[in-house]
Amino acid sequence: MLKMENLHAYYGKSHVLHGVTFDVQPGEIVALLGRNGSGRSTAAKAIMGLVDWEGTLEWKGRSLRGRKAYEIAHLGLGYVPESRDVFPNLTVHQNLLLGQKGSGRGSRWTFDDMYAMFPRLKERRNIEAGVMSGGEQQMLTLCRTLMGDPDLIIIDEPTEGLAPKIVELVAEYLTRLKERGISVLLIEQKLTIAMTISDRALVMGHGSIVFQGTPDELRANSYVRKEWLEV
Amino acid sequence: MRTTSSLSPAAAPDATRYYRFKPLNVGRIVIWSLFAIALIAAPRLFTSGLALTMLSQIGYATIICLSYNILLGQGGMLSFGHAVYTGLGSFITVHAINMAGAGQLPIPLWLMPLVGGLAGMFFAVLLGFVTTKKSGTTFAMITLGIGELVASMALMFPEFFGGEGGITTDRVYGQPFFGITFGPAIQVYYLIAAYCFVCTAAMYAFTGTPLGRILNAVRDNPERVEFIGYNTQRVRYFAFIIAGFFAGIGGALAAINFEIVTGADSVSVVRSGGYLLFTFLGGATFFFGPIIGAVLLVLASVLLSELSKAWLLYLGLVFLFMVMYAPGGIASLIMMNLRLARYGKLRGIVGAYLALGGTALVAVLGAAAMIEMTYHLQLNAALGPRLEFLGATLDARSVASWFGAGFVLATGLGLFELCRRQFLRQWGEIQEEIEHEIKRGEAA
Amino acid sequence: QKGETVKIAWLDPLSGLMAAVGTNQLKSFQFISEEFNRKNASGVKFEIIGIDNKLSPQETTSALRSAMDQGARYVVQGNGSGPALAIMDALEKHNARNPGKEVVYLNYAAVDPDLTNSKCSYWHFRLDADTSMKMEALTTFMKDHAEIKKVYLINQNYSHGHQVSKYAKENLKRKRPDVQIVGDDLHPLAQVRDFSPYIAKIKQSGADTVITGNWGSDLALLIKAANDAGLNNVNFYTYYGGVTGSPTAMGAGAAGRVYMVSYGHLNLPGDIGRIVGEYKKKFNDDMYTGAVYHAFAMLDAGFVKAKSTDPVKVAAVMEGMKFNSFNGEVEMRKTDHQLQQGLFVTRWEKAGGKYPVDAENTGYTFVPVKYYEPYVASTPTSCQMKRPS
Amino acid sequence: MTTDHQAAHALELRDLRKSFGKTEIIRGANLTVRSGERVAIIGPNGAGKSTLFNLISGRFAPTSGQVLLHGARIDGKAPFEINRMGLSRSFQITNIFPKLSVFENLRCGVLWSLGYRYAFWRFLSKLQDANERAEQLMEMIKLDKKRDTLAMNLTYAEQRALEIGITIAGGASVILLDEPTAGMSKSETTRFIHLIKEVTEGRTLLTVEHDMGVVFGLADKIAVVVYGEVIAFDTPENVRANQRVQEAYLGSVIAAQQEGRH
Amino acid sequence: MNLEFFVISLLNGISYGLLLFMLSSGLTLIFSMMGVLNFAHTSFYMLGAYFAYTLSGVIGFWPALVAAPLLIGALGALFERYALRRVHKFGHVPELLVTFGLSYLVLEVVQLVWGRSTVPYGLPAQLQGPLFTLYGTQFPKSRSFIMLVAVLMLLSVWLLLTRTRIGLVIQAALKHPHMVEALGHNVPRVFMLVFGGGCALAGLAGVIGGNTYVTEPAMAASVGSIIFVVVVVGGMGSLAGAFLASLLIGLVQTFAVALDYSLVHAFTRLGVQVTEQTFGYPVLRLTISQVAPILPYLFLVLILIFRPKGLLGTRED
Ligand SMILES: Nc1ncnc2c1ncn2[C@@H]1O[C@H](COP(=O)(O)OP(=O)(O)OP(=O)(O)O)[C@@H](O)[C@H]1O
Ligand SMILES: Nc1ncnc2c1ncn2[C@@H]1O[C@H](COP(=O)(O)OP(=O)(O)OP(=O)(O)O)[C@@H](O)[C@H]1O
Ligand SMILES: [Mg+2]
Ligand SMILES: [Mg+2]
Repeated sequence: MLKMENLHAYYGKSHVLHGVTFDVQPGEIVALLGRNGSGRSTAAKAIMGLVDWEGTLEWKGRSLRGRKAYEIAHLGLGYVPESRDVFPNLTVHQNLLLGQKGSGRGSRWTFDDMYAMFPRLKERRNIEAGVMSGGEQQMLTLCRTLMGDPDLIIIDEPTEGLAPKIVELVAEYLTRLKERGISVLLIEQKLTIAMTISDRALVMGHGSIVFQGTPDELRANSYVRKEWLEV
Repeated sequence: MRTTSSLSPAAAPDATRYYRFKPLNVGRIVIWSLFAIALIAAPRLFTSGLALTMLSQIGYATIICLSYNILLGQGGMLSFGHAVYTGLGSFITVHAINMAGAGQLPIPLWLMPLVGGLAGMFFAVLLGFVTTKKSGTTFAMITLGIGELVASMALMFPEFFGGEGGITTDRVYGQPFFGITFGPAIQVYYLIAAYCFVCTAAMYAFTGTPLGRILNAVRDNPERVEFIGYNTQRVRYFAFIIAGFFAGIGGALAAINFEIVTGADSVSVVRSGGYLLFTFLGGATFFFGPIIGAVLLVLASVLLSELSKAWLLYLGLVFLFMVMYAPGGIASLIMMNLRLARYGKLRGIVGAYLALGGTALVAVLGAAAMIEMTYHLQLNAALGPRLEFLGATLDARSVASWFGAGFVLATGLGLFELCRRQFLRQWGEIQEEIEHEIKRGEAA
Repeated sequence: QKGETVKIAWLDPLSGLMAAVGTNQLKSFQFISEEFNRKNASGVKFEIIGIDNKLSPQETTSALRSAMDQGARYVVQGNGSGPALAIMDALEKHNARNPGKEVVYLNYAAVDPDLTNSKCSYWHFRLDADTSMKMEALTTFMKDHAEIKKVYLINQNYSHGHQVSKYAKENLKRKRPDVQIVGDDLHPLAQVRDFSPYIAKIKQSGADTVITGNWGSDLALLIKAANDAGLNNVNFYTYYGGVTGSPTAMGAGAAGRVYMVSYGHLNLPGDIGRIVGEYKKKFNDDMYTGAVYHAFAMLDAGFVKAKSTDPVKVAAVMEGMKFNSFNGEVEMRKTDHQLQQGLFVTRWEKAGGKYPVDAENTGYTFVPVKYYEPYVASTPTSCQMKRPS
Repeated sequence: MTTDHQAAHALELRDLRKSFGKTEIIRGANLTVRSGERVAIIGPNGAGKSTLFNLISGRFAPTSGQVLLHGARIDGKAPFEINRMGLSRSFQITNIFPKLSVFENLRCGVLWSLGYRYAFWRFLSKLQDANERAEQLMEMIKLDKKRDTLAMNLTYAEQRALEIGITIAGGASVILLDEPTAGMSKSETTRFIHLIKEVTEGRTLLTVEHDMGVVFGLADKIAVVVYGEVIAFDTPENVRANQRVQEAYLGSVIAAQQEGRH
Repeated sequence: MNLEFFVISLLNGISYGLLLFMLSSGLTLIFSMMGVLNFAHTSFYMLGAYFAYTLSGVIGFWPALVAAPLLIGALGALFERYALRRVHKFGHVPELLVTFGLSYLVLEVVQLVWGRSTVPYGLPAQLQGPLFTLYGTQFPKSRSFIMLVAVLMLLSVWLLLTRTRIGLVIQAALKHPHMVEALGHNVPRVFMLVFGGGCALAGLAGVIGGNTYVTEPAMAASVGSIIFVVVVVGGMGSLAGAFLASLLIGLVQTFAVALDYSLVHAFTRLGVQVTEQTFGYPVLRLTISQVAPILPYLFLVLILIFRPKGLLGTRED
């Protein structure tokens, strides 16, 4: 469904991704692992058209070259950035509203689904998102992207700043997304949930993919784990 | 809070090297000496009466723009009412001079600027207390409101402001000071130059004091400042007072130079707007930027308006393009090129600059010819359709003149675009090389 | 002096609030200088150097400096007593400090009485009639109109407005003690958009007459608001009804109700009538500043009499000089350098018949209803002229 | 309580309450921290940990209740007053002076405590003590190589370090750190724990954390905040064993893992 | 003050207030959404008047009433696209200054094209004359039309703000533009539309303000600061606030004109003798009616000091 081949990405003049190749199939959770600064977030931004890139990027058979971020979003890609980027002076509800594309009709998700998922958000629906706790903001960004009804959701470090209990909850919801036929590209640093819920794990190092395989294979491969992930 | 920081222009990328350099820094001595020499020598180079009054105006405009930049560039406070402090400084000074002239006040003229400074400071203490309570847009709007209020008051209280005619004075009074009467314009110029030098030095020194630095911090992130022990309102207030003091000195010198002050003019919001525009144009992110701004301010308002009736149009255009293409002001352009020079890359790009400048000049000439013809038709039609333009005679009613000017403009623009592309490529390459060198330097 | 070129620096606004007026006057100077260059008794050639003073006294002094650099020995200025005072003050000092380089100032429209009274200057010659003279004429006119019972004063809150209000009260008290002043309003200069509150107040006061020194949009909007509110039974006595913008604003609605006091009007006979006509043809604009003509006529006569264009000599002969201008023989009073000339009271009416020239193509014009000889409007002066020794 | 006794208490919260609009976020929090103690505050998301910090540091005024710093009331005071009394905090979202260099950032942090206040008659470059102290701090947080880099050009981890540097610069005796290691990798986190331990030696430390590794590595005591109340305040071992804490916060699997690891 | 005068003044005050709202609605729209203090707003207002003057000579007033604002809107959009957008990333000061520069340009261009004096832009026949007469004072149709348009503007801007997500998109984009794009919103286009829309509102105000009052080059400057007062006093980001502030300022100013009281009166009533020699006599002498037109600025300063959010505003800056 998503195909990335020999992708190079740049911040201005600095070359960050050096030929990254991987794909994501429908209904699959793919974990993208790696150390700080290995380029995982950059890969996500490249897919969303937020950084300059060269190479091949295809989504459902269509090239993403030259498309603007909002066009890409309309093609069915959803993105949850690591910096969260909640809109601080809009209410929680308005934040969710902005996640919708068009009128939101025909979407798989409704406000009620979101509020059912995280009751905390429902309680806080009318306060400004900027004053919410760090963890609450994390929940909000996830829901906001879901409201746009994506077929693939790219989610960058979703468990950052969440209490251990909520981390479990997020893992559970990601599996549930998958059950609804939504693919997930999960960028993580902590191995814990990535290893339990993903179908496939990719490990990235210095701007290229250094390992591909199932979580079990990764678990078995102590070299990769030691060299490219830290334990 | 975010708005506050975005209200302040991008700060100097390299604002701080104070501690490293020892105070006895050769480069610094050279620069300050050059500044002093320039101040001393200027009237020898430009001798006409107009040039002299312009130089005087530049002198105090420098003080005013620098004082304004304490607010804008260093404190992130966008004020629309700086003329209130310069103007009131002027008025108090004029009244003081008149009293001194009548023998009621034993202050010699060369100390009068301090009277103006204290007056500016007094009003800053008074009005600043309410203005600096807030920052960001709220601050800007309060200053706008106060500016409008004071400007309207100026016409309502003729007793103090002298009404429409303003207040005149005679700067020649009392005993000559070492034979100096301050009658001739040249003597006044040197008085202004002396104050200009001292005030510039003082304001530069201010940037290196604890208050000056905390002011930068308040500009960048006022919230955090509260958590390192400082009261941001206090910081802004003190800075405002200091700016008011120097503004008052500038105003006083203006009054001495012209020997007349009027309310409609010297405390007006338009005047404040001028300080804002030109400080920004000169470059608010660098200490010396406002000095360039002051020079431009005087050139634009005095010279440009005499050279061409279309001066406001030119001013608007220049302004628009400057903000769009060089938002850091002229100072930032200079600094960019100094950076090139430091890495020895300036020579390589001089050719491109010349090409760029040359073609731009051609385009500007064409455009200017057309603008001048249009204005001539409107304003000087009584003198017939012919006008002199840089030595050439144009006929504003003939197709040939218009066609010629249009042709020059089009050619200029076309060539300029070509040069610009070439230049951008070269510029990019040079920047890349510099980045590399920096990286290499860091690695080493 | 024959064949000499006399440079006259014109220092008035070409930008800002008074740009329209300034532009019109600069064109008047250029136009009439051409006229005089074709035929003048002294045989000189006039050249006008126009400099924008932005209506600011400080800019005016810079402009003056520049004019002197360009060799001008005569300056003319008219808009605002602020710049006028600035010039007078600067010239007092300059002429004292730079003998041989004296400059003379002809004031063609700044009407502050102080300029020829407490602040009078030897180098200043005023060609317009000042506020007090005009009020003198206006109130003399009102004296003969018994139907005027209640007068309302509305003026701009700055020196000119204050003076109009002050002289109106003084003169009326003297000439028509029975007239009641039912209102005396001052409003800020060029800030009021909506005059209907003032109109409501005027109506409330029961006034039958309004006296105003307003000019520009302050006058236009005032009269427009009166028209809109249907304030039909009140007459307006103005100073500047004919100046750029006001005629358009008054239009048909104000016909018969607006009076103006002035030393001239658009339908004068003779030379000036022809000039006004040609000006209109050329620029599609009204030449309402007749004092421009005075300036050239006076200089020309002065050059002939002094046999020189040297400002010092010319100034000396212009004092007390009588010369012919468009409105007959006028005199530059020696004591204060205030031109003594006759004044008209005119009324806004449909153009046509004897008065065909309309203002701003409105089809209406100011028609003279009364002419006063110079002595009627003449006011005493307190000037203690300091003459150079 | 004797004064002596009180002085030993670096920080004390007494029935602290805070409402935003109608919702009460902090519902009567009580906590007593002794001088020199390192306390970690944990709790579910939205429990009110950051709010508690905001109340203590003066960013918000409490609705009711008291905050005592070394026995003196500080509730309702402005942040700068509290800071001058010896309490300093860092922020969950990096909060530094982006357009000043690393060195200037730190020097701003030390100025007040060295008594330079609003001085505009002395030169910074001549303030030996301030400059030395800033240099020291820079070494301490390992940013001496980046001395003249503008703060906004630092990497995330460096910015976090600078944030802590500014926080400790004024020499406050009580330090509050809000999720100091958020967004860092394992190795950086480990390095950071050391750093924090080092620079807060001899001071009282309160820190909010979600990373149990950090919590157990750093804290002498743990306070558990749930729904705006401190439901437990004890040693790490006891807290971990506490059934309520496990239910409310840790969750089953993780708790089991944590058990296993330690 | 009798009833008659009171009623007339009330009417005057409301109609002036609505005029102010008409002038400032576009500014509110742009300011509240984009945070841009558009100093050229009144320049667009002036352009609207001049365009309508020229257009109505060709196609008649009523078509011009539609066409001129559309043209102005297009100009505004172009300006946003090629100038404002370029400086957006540098923060609010350059944005403000670009519009500052534009205001100079527009003024000069207007003077070049249409001359420096008033143009005879008159009311169409349908709007001439009084709508009704009250106590012998006429209330002109033209002013009623302004009131009507102002109310329509309020309604349409309100619908735009509440019924569409445009406002949300822009507010969000001011903080995190990339994020908003990644959620599928074409941010640049929205900015352009809003700016163009705000300018079109200014243009519309010009079309009807121009012939009700006067069309001259100074018309932009003369309303320049007062509309900032309206927007700020109302509260940044609050349309209702701007509406309330307009009415309030309109009424205050109108009624103040009627009050010929000064501090001298007050003191005299208290039995304190005030003469020209009394200290501060120039201040004491000023009557309320004399300071009426500057009351808004006083109001502005006081509001900002005691309630920086403005009357109905929600955020401080
Ligand atoms: N805006 C930027 N400009 C320049 N370089 C950048 C920028 N953002 C990231 N980089 C660099 O690109 C590289 C990859 O960064 P990226 O954010 O993709 O890493 P990551 O794997 O997501 O790590 P993290 O755990 O920190 O999120 C890093 O070396 C980083 O320094
Ligand atoms: N100014 C405010 N207005 C309204 N609600 C607020 C405000 N500030 C905080 N809150 C609410 O208070 C609750 C506690 O927030 P706080 O940031 O203290 O949580 P936290 O314990 O730090 O959580 P996390 O671990 O997720 O950071 C949250 O639900 C938040 O939405
Ligand atoms: Mg990342
Ligand atoms: Mg928190």
